[in-house]
Amino acid sequence: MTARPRGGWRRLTLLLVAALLATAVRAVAQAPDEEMRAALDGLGEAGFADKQAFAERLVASGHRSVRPLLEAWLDDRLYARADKRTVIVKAVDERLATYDLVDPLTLADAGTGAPAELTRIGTNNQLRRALRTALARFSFASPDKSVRLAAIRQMLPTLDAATVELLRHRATAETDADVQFEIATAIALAALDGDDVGARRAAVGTLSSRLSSDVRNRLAALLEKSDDGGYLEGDEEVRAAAAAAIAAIDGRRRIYEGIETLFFGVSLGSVLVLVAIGLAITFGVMGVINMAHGELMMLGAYTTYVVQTLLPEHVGASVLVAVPAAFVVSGAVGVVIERSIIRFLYGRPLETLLATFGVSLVLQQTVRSLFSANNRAVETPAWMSGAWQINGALAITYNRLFIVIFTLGVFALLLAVLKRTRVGLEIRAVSQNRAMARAMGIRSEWVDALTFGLGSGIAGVAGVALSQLTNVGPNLGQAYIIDSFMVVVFGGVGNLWGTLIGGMSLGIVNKILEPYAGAVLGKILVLVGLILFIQRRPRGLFPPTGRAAEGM
Amino acid sequence: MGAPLRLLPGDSRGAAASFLGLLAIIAITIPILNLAVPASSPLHVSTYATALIGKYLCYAMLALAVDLVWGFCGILSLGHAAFFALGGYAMGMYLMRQIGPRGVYGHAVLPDFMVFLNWQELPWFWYGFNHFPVAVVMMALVPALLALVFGWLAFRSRVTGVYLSIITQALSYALMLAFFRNDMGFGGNNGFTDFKDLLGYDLQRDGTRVVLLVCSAVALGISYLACRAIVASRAGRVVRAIRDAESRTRFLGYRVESFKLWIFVFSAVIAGVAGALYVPQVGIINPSEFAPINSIEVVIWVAVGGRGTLHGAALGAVLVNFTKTYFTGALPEVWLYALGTLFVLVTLFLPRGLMGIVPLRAAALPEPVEAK
Amino acid sequence: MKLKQFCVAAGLALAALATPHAVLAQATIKVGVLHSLSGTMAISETTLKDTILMMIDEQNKKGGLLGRKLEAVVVDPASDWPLFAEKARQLLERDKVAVVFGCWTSVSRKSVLPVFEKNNGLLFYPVQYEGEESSKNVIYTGAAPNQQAIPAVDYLMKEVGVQRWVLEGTDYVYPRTTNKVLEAYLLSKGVKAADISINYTPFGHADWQTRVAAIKRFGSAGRKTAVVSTINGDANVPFYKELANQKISAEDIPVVAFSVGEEELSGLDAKPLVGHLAAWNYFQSVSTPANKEFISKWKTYIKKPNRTTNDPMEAHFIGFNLWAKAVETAKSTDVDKVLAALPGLETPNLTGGVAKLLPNHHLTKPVYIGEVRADGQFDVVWKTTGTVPGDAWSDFLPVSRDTEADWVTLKCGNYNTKTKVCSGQNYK
Amino acid sequence: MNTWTNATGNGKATDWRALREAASRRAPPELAGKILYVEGVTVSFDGFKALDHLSLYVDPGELRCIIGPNGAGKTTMMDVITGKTRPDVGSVWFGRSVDLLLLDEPAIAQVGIGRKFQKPTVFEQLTVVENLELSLPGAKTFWRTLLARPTAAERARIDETLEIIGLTGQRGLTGSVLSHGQKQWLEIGMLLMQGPELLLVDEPVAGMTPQETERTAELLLSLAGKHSVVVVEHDMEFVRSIASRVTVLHEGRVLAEGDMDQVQNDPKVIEVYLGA
Repeated sequence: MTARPRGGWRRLTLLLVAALLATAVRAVAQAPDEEMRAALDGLGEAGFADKQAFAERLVASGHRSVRPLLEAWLDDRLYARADKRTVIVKAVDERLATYDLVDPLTLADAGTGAPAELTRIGTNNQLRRALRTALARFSFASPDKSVRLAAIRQMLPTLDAATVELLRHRATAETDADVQFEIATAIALAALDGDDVGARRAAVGTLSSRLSSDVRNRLAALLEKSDDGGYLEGDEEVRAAAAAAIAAIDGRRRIYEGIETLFFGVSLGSVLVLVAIGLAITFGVMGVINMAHGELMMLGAYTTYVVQTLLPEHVGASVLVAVPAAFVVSGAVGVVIERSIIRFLYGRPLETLLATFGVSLVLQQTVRSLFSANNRAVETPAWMSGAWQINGALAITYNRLFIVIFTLGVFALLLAVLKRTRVGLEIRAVSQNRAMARAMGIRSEWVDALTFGLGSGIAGVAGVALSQLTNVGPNLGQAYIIDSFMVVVFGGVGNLWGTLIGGMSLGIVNKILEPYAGAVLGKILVLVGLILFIQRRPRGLFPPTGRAAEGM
Repeated sequence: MGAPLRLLPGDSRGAAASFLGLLAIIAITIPILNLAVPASSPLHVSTYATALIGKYLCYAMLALAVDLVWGFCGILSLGHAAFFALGGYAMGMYLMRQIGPRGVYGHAVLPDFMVFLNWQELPWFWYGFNHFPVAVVMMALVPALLALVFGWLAFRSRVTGVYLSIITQALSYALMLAFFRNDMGFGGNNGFTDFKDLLGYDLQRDGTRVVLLVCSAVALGISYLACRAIVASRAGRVVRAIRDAESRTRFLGYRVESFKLWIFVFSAVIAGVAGALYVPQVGIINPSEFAPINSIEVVIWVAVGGRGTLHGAALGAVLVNFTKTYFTGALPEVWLYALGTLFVLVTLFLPRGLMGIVPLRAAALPEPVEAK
Repeated sequence: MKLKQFCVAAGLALAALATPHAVLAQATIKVGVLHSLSGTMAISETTLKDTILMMIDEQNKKGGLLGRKLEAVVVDPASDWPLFAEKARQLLERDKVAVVFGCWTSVSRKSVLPVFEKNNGLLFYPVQYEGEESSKNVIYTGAAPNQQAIPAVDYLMKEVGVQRWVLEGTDYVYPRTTNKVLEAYLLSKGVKAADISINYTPFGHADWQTRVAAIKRFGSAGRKTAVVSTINGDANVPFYKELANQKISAEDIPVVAFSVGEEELSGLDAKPLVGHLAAWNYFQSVSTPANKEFISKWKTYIKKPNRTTNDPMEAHFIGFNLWAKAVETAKSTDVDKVLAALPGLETPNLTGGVAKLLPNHHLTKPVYIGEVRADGQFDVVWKTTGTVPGDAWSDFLPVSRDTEADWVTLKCGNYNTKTKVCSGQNYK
Repeated sequence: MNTWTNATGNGKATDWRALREAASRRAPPELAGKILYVEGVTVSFDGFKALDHLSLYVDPGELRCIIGPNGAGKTTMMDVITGKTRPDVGSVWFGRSVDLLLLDEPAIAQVGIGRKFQKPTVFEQLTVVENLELSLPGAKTFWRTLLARPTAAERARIDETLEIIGLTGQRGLTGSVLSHGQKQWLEIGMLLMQGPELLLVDEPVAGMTPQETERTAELLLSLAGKHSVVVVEHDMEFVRSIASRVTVLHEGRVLAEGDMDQVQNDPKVIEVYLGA
């Protein structure tokens, strides 16, 4: 059976709906304000159960300030004053010396109060859920389509006759197809509880085209047996239709699950590509075994944090600003590393490992000294949070989606720089034949610094993306360094396309294996697969060809 | 006169003698200073120091193993910590079996973590580890087998350079993840700890620690001599030839992959034995020993000491670890700066490692050749 | 030959190791601090090092102990478990510290345990852990499973009406044990096995997409579902970020965590996590005079007004006060005398009530359930009426049901009440 | 000196003895009398044909020069003969009995084919003597080299070779300190130590002084007869000074073959060389 709110809520909703419907027709019957006020003023010291009881009474009263009061409560703007009076605070802002107060029942101004003298009237999950569900009913008529849709979806698991009545009422006025679709779902779900066999059959028919788990659970409940051994659903035809509908829903959900897994794989692959792509330059093109690559990413992530700290009001923009900033910071550090250390080590690739490992230790400790060993909080901008709900079974999270797009963008840009610009040409020339490039007048030293800076800068950019996914702390780099080397080597050293395809395929294989093998075994299998793959193709997915390959 | 034609600069007889002499001094004086000299005397060596030195000697053996494959054969293995850890686990399994009914739950056969995870009987791969000889064989055999299978696959397919380095790293990483799994039967993250005794001797006793130190010194000495003998043999010259010009060696008719394979396997055995000696001295073995970063650190010891000179690698290991011990105690807040800077400076100014300070007389000047 | 220089260097090194540390030890009482300041655990442990340094500072301002000043000996075991044992040996054998405050992970504690037992040292361990241990030389000031996990599950079951359970953990001993205890407990409360899903992920697991989707599916079966998280360390941030992105709100599927506190939350944007739960014995938001004073002292000491306090810090606070009290009672820093004085001692908690050291070397603790607030603090939504005594050996596990620890009368860390035998780690 | 037995008698011969026997049964009949038989070999890299139905036959004791512009396929041909590159189609036989396509590089070296690289490749960290020692025919397995000590005969042979290549005075130097010409010589010396029946010599006089070139020519000429020698070279003067027979390769095919004069007057050759 679908979970139901406790009895009180059900009755309460009935009352509420009755009241709401009534408002449309005649004047509101005002509940006695004094009684309400007494209950309200006790909230400051009430336990969660009492608070819930009060909320129920409030809603049942159909009082005209129900909605603003509940909204304020949900927003954590309901406070108790020192004199135990309950008030609404207009805006909570730590920087204000005094708060403007509003009376919760009359909604009239109630003077001001110092934050220190106000005690917040807290909520917990159950209370918030109840408040939200109660408020959802006010949203059915919202001019904003997405609000209406959200309200109906909020109601779906806890439908009752009154709500359905409200929805039926709403259905006639609703113009939007998506909202109508959800209303039809709700009405069909409600019809399953009815006595009319024909209506139940029709409802199952309607529901068989839905995807949401709420619908599926409700249909499955039709097939359950009650304690006395009989089916909960008496009609055999309805049961058969329900079974068929479940099979259809499950079949479609499986397809979407497959798509979801694929997306997970692509998004993990994008992260792998992103963390490897800078290394594909410093290691793949220049041959520097850059153990500090991870720390350069870490610097990018910290840059995001610093930019956010500088622009506290503009979280959305800060991430965008952080991208070039991180590129500059990590790129500059990269140039410094190249000029001060790496340039003395060309032709001794293994020794770059030693030196850059030293650099990585120093960088780690530097951020520990500057920012402490703790993680830093990087906020996710609104446009990157949440998920794009494609249908009842498939949602794609925005941050992952943006990272996939971002990765492809960075990749395309890098490819364009290397293939289409003069700098890119010089970078390729120096990496293929340093002596010849010098002979042709290319300042190879300058190009080396630039190349290393480019790779480091891209590592920094990757760090911005990682700051949206994982810890921003001194160990960030360590967590990704192994993966990034694997991707570059798997793809074929020196081949950017190899890095892209290598990273993506590792990500997808990993995610396809994970549901079956578990996260740990899945990863082990991927590693073993990688080892065996390298046996088959000792130079990676896209091996360097021709005589140039001999020197590697 | 079948004497070897010539040795690499660092492996001259004098250097070897000094190295072995130093080892002998450690193996003789530390026990005396620890056991016979009273704690109040300024000459007394504490058990803490004894344990530390014992640990350094095991690290030196590991460095020797890495240097043999990297310094002489040109195989940059970033997975040697795996062989070290496997040897350590073999020893750990023996030590766990020795605990017997003295475990927390008092089970006669099963180690505590198995009792706790409701294992009913000992998994098959634990059989025999209660016998010391079996354990000793496994300490060498398990790393050797892994090296054999892995090396056979990799060298046969001519995986070289960074590709080889990265798949050795992948191997070590995969093993780490596997050993972290509690379901594997190796104690998961906690690994093995709280060992009681080895061959009946209490591991916490000073005498046992001293014996372990001496064993480590002897094992290091033997490994050194064995490595030196290999390096000095014609096979050793072939191995160096492979490092310098692999395909030239092949066109001379040498099966390069088989040379690489045997050197790799031998090196894995040394690493395994080092790990086995390490575990009773530090008192714990857990999967983080497999961490790829550990293998990279070993490579760094070798590079700091001087790649391609056996005693250089060993001394590099001791030196870097001593520095680390000192800094983590004396400068706990900033030791990473110091160590990091040290690595950078060594790379920049001592390209041949600390052994590079030794004048390269042998390489620079003609030397009379004995083969007449 | 350069080798000679090496011999000299090596000799010097040996001498450095061998020379006993400056024999000024009489003047001060040395306190060892064994927390990782680098490596993966630095993120959690650095704060604890600072806490102890602050406590020592405070104590010295009050004139020290027994008329002697306290001196901290800080070492960095660098999140490396063998190094923990080595550093513990250094603290006990070379520096001859009177007491050590340290360790975070269980494996680090297991690594140092033989060292402390051999050298008869004294370790105060401040972190909630899996139990199943009681050493003569360790005082466990963090929570045992019955002081954190069981009350949390009780709350969810009774107050929230949770019927389906996801036990999500990192694959190591603490989650394995806790989940075992919880599974046994849930089954004993009539929860069906099919309604419990247990899953483990590796350390530092960063890609939670698949797992969170699976939790979502498990939770969409129509009955109230909750996640009991024993996810460790670095894996938490990506886990919570993914939860938020896949729109699993605390109102739908609440997550109760045992390793996520104020400090962890300060490292991520808490707004999307509002309502998720944590069970601890201390919350910074608990408003008592003692706590307010502690918080303001801490902020002054660390010179950062936005630094948070957390549960293991309170454990160190309690542990340090207990030790100081025991030293004063025993009039000595001798470990045996201090250990004899410790059981039965009481010291106030920061959140009210008193912490009493039990004969099993565990504490009595109040248990709080908090909901995450947008500012990264917790709203306490439930607490135990009194304090809960820490249980070294879980009553919900068949292997340890009959085991007891008592260092006062039985003088044993694992005494089997059925066979009347003292065995295990302190068996001689 | 019968190096054939020398190379196979001590080595790990059993592996390919069976192969050789099997092979000889399938050997083409027209092999009679040829030491090297390359027929219809095609090698392509990513669609580019480095060798295109190349055929080449070398008689025992012959000194053959191969010339051709860059990219003509000379080095690739060497790679195919020595087992480094596998052809797409074609057959390569050594003597009557050895199908080289069935063997890998060490095996091919052991049946008696020596190769000198275009870029002089000696073991830079080993001494001259050690370089030669490693080139000795005989046991080449790990376990046997582990215990091997140079015999008196072998030491004598090393000394003899040192004499021939004129490096007696440099015997204790490491390869890295030799001059370019000395390295070329050392590499030739290493070939001699191998005692192969067939020598493949890639650009032996590149970077040599005229005197060195002259001595190289003498040396190669002295080898012919005892060994078969295939020389790839750009230096026309040098080729003229040593070769009786010259093969011109172009775009992976044999463009012309004959003595130097014939080849030089061949209009196709003139077009390729002058037209290009």
